[in-house]
Amino acid sequence: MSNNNVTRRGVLKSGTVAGAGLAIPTIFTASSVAAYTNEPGAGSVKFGFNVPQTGPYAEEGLDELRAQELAVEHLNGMGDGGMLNTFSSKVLDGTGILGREVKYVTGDTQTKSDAARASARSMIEKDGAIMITGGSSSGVAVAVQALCQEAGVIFMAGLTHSNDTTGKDKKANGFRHFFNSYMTGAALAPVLAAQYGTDRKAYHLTADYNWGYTTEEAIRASTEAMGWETVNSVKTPLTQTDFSSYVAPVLNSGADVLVLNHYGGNMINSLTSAVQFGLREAQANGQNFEIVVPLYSRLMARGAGENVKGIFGSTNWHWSLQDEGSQAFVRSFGTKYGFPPSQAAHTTYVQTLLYADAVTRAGSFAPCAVAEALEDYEFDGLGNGKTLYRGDDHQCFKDVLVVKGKENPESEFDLLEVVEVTPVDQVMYDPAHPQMGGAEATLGECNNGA
Amino acid sequence: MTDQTTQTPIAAASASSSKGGMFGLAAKDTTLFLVVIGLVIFAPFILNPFPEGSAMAQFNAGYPDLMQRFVIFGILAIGFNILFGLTGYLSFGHAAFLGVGSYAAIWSLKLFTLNVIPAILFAIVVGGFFAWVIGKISLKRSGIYFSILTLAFAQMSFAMAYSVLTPITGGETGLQIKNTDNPLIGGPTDGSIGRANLFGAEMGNSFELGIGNWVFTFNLGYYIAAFAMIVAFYLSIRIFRSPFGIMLRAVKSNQNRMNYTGLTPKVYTLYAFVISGMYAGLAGGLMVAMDTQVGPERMFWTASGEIVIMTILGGAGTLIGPVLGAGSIKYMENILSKINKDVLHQWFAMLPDGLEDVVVEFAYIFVGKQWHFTLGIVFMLVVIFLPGGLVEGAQRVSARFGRKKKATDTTDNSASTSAE
Amino acid sequence: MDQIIVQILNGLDKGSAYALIALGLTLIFGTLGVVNFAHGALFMMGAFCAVVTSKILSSSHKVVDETRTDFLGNPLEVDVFYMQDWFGETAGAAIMDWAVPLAILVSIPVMILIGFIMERGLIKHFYKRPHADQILVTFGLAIVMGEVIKYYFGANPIQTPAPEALSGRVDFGVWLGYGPNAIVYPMWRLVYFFFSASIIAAVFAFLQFTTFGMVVRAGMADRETVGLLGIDIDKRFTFMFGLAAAVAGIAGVMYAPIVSPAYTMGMDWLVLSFVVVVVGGMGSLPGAVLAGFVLGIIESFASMPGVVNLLPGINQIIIYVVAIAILLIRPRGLMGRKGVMED
Amino acid sequence: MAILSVKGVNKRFGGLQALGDVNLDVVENTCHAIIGPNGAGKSTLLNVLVGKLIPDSGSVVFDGQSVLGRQPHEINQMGISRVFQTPEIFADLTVMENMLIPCFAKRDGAFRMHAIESVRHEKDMIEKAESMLAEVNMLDKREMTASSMSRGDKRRLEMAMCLVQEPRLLLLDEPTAGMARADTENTIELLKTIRKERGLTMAIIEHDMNVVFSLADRITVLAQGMPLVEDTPDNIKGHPKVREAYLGEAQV
Repeated sequence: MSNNNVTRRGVLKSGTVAGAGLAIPTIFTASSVAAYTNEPGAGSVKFGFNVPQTGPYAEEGLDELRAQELAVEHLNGMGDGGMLNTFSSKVLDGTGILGREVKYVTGDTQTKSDAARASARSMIEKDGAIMITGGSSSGVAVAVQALCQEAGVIFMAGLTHSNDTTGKDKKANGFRHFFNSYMTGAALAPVLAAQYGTDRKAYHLTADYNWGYTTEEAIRASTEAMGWETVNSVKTPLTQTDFSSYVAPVLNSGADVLVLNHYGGNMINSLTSAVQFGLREAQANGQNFEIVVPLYSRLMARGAGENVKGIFGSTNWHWSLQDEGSQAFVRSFGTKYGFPPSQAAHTTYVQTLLYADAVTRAGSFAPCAVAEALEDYEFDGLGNGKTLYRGDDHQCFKDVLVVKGKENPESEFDLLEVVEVTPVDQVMYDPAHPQMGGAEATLGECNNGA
Repeated sequence: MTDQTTQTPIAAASASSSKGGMFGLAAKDTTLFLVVIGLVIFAPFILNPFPEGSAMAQFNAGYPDLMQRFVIFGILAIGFNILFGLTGYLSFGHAAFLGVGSYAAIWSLKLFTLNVIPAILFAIVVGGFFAWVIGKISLKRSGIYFSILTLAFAQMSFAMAYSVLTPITGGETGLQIKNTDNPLIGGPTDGSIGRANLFGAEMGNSFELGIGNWVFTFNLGYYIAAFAMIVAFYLSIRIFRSPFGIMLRAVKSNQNRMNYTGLTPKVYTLYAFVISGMYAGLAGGLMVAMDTQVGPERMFWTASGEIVIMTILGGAGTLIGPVLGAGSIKYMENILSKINKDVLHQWFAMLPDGLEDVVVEFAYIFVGKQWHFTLGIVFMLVVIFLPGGLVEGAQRVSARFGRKKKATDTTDNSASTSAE
Repeated sequence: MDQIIVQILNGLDKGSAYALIALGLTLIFGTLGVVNFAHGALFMMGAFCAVVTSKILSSSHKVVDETRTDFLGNPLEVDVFYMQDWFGETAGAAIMDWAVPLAILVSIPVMILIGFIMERGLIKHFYKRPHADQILVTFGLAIVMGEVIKYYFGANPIQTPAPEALSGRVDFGVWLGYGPNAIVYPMWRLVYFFFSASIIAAVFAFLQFTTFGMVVRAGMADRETVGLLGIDIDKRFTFMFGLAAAVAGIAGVMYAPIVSPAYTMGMDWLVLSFVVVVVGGMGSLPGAVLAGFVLGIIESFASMPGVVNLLPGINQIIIYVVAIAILLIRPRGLMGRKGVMED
Repeated sequence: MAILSVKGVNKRFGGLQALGDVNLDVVENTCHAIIGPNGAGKSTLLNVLVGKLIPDSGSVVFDGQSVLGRQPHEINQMGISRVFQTPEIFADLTVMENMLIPCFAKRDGAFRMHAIESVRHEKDMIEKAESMLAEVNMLDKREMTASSMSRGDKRRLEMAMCLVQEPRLLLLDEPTAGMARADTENTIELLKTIRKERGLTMAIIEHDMNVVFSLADRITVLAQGMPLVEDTPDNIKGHPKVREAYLGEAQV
């Protein structure tokens, strides 16, 4: 892979070639200038923000974009600095990164892996982006992560919850701050057992694709370890909107808990159906019937309105957290945009800062140097407490929030309340855990590209 | 490029052999073919008209990924046009063939060899076979009933690939080459991730030419795909001008007469269907060769709809129309969606502050997250004002500017009827 | 057995949504000969009529509550609803609660108007154009409509609940001789079914028993002949387009509490509604309705846990399997007429 | 010798007896006309001959082989061509292309994958098509789109398309229906000339008695699906049964 993806845009824009004179063609050869893909020039460095702007996850994507723009502002020393002030690492000082101004390009993933890769490739090939971040689904995350591995740039994943991203599909150039299905299961199960008892029979409705599978697997494993029994599990098509025929049989199935392994629109509609069929008020096996939504998204939960009240789930981050970092982020985001940020916004903001920090600490934009700086890096002050970027699988380990739909919301943003902060030790797992693809899955070698 | 007509006059038997043609094509087709070859070869220049770093550089499309997409979707649309443009059978499930071709190609790369040639050939065969099976059943019906049958098969393929067939298709996350893959012939031994190549030369290989502030990228993958498109385009011209092509147009025109002339319209249509399935398989194989990953949404009905729209937008039944349609849709998708507010502010920075904000707000309705809006409006405008698609637009423009030239040219060919 | 009854109810429910949309599509196709890819978008517009009505009814002004704070620590601004200002606490709340049924009244004129504008401004120029052109232009229109909705309402689904009084459940089982809680069915879904059934009946009655309807039916059978009789069929067809839009719109309003409206709805319904129409047979109104219910019920059965666990993935493809089977057995769908869109 | 022989053919549509025990022999190198009032079963009989309908009983033998159960295109390949009441041509194609299609069908059979050869190089076929066009006086219209021609021209084109296949039996379904007087005369002349030059066998359904009597060698009269009489034109002219059948029709 001697001369793969040779792209010299950064160099050009900084003006080194511009003076070479119009008439003389310059032919770049493989090893002439750069040591790695899209090595930035002296003046600026470009990030690629690749988020869904159309399709069902557009709102989350746009919220990610807001946070990313905010992060760029903070890195360049504008605004109030946000989490830079609370971040445990102090190498970022608001003068850009390694003296370069941070610029960015944006693209639309459409929540389709083809479109996401096309958009990412255009950022790498045309705009000279040094890093790609964002996204709101695991399919896209895995696809773009593989692309970045191949092209030799760093991928800082956005919202992706499937185990696969840092499990069986992990890559040396890819990093995930967001939590995953396994962590959700490990955090949620004890809370559920405490709330609902250990003698429970669960019925799973699972979105029929990879994320659904890993989430169901994780929740089943964790709840069954607590003594729950899984009476049935039914896969539902991603494109389903009316879940009545899936929800109707639940009440007479002998189950007393319904687990909705659904996200986004699926979650809104299945939850709505479940509530319409009276599951929330029903009794089964002499106990109150309960509904669980493993992965909550506050943005999406708004679409389910009243129906989320009292329903347990987990989330990566919530704006109501009282730690310094979260407060600082909510303050600067809220001041700029007028509403609190979502967990998707939070994770991309943090990822952008973490990348910038790693570059600064490494003293280089070279992907392998950055990766090394991120690996096994411990930090604090970014809203989730003490966090470890584990080197074995490039997954962040941090406390997990177990949340519940709020009974008496005070505003349209105030939908969830944090029930418990599950300590990180409880959600830790072995990198070769079977749910993570086992021992066979490896990161591979980091790739500097050119 | 104004001679995009399906009906070329057939020279009288007494006339001397076709004048001026090459490659076994008539003179006009030769011109068109040479123009297309020229455009394709020089695409890295043509698509990068703006200097790096200038405000307009946003509109440059001369980077490998998009150039590859232009020619690959061009192939797809050319193939679709052989079916739809000639026989009038509207397949609403063509993305399925693109998808199975892609899956076939990636499995070839994963299991057999990282060389793209077998992968592409395999994709063509699988695409063609899949088309044969679906065509055989769907062609029992015609008109919209045929369309819905093809749609149903494609949607089934999508749904299965997304869910129950996950072990074969990778489900939602699709398939990529992994470092654990161990192809029979010549995989990497150092545990790195294999890359698609052509006898060792990787698809990502490029060299760049800097002239002043311009940078032009010449990418190996693009030229391989471009070669495939030129061959595909050439074959489509030959098919259009062949007895078989006339038969396909006869299918569209009057199947009853065909039957009573001793011909089997269904068999002709099936062959057209399989050929266009092979074109789709080729496109799918090339997509994987250029960018080694497949996702099931490649087979979703919107992808099939996109193929239909590319063809109609460019001009169904014309030779070059589908390629133009494919290019313009992919251009909008990849260029418009990347224009964000920041970029707009840069463009309109020279305006006074208040005005700048107003202009940016207005312009932002059409780009960035709203690029679909522009797409919808363009569809409507084209179909309202240019019933023959973009080709008709090109013809009108050249008719306006080239009238003088035409006048001297009429003796040559009075029968060049407009494209349909 | 009780499960089968529930699934039949679910099927009727889904089926009535399919049938209503398919009916409108067939009306437009049958009378105007236009393939309207924007029909799903009209359905979506209807659903957003409910959203808008509910937004208007719950429009509010801010009152600062010094005792509480918002997420940034500033004093909380509490929404005070005009409806409650004007009509008092309870009456105001009741009006807001009944937003969806009230939205029907809003949607009828709005959707008829949208239908008129569409037909006069765009569709009428496409009567003589090939179906492919009609598909492209209406598809473009559907995208534009979706994007306009996305621009104003965002991409997320917006919850639009049914009135409190109608969001309870009916214990069906007791009536049928089962024990309590054996067959419990949401009340709004029953309302939806009976409402849809009466709309369908009303459309048929209208076509069957009014002079206007007779002319339209004659026009569906043979457009030119009716034109020769000196009847201004165009004006009637414009009205038919308005009617079809209104039917789609009402269906959308009533559906809003079942599936929260989102801008992607139009595209979600597009393919499915065409499958229903074609399975029913092009140009046949009874066929469209029949196919809607048949596919709805079969889909519900295929979604039962026993069936899904026995044949994994069957719920993903059942609609298409049934569509293929029906089209192969019956060349023109369930009740299609010969020669309609067969070439 | 009879090239086409129809024996005891019956066809019912529900309660309606469309054809009842029809017997018919078309002798080589003759023109056999089938006449009868509306609803007599003429078109049904023609559809049976070309394979569009399958009779309930009876046999249809063409040149020693049964045509029953064969597809229309197979029957055409056996040597039966059909001219329709309303011209069935390839309206979107040029006249020349319209002519080439039957030429290819004759040479290559029901299907051939000749996708790479250029039409321009099919000199033999072009020549054949041109000479046929010349025969029907349409050579000047060779590049016209068929749909833009007059109805008479379309009819001539269809006939040329059938004739260029050199059929052994040409079936004509009211070839002059809706034609102006002059066109009708031309058509009759054309058919006569072709018969003279090529020795063509024809079966013709026609309302216009003028056409029938100027072309036919034998006439079969159908009424209510039954063959009434079969005889030479001269004998048919004064036949009382025929009069009765036609007068009966006139009274309705």
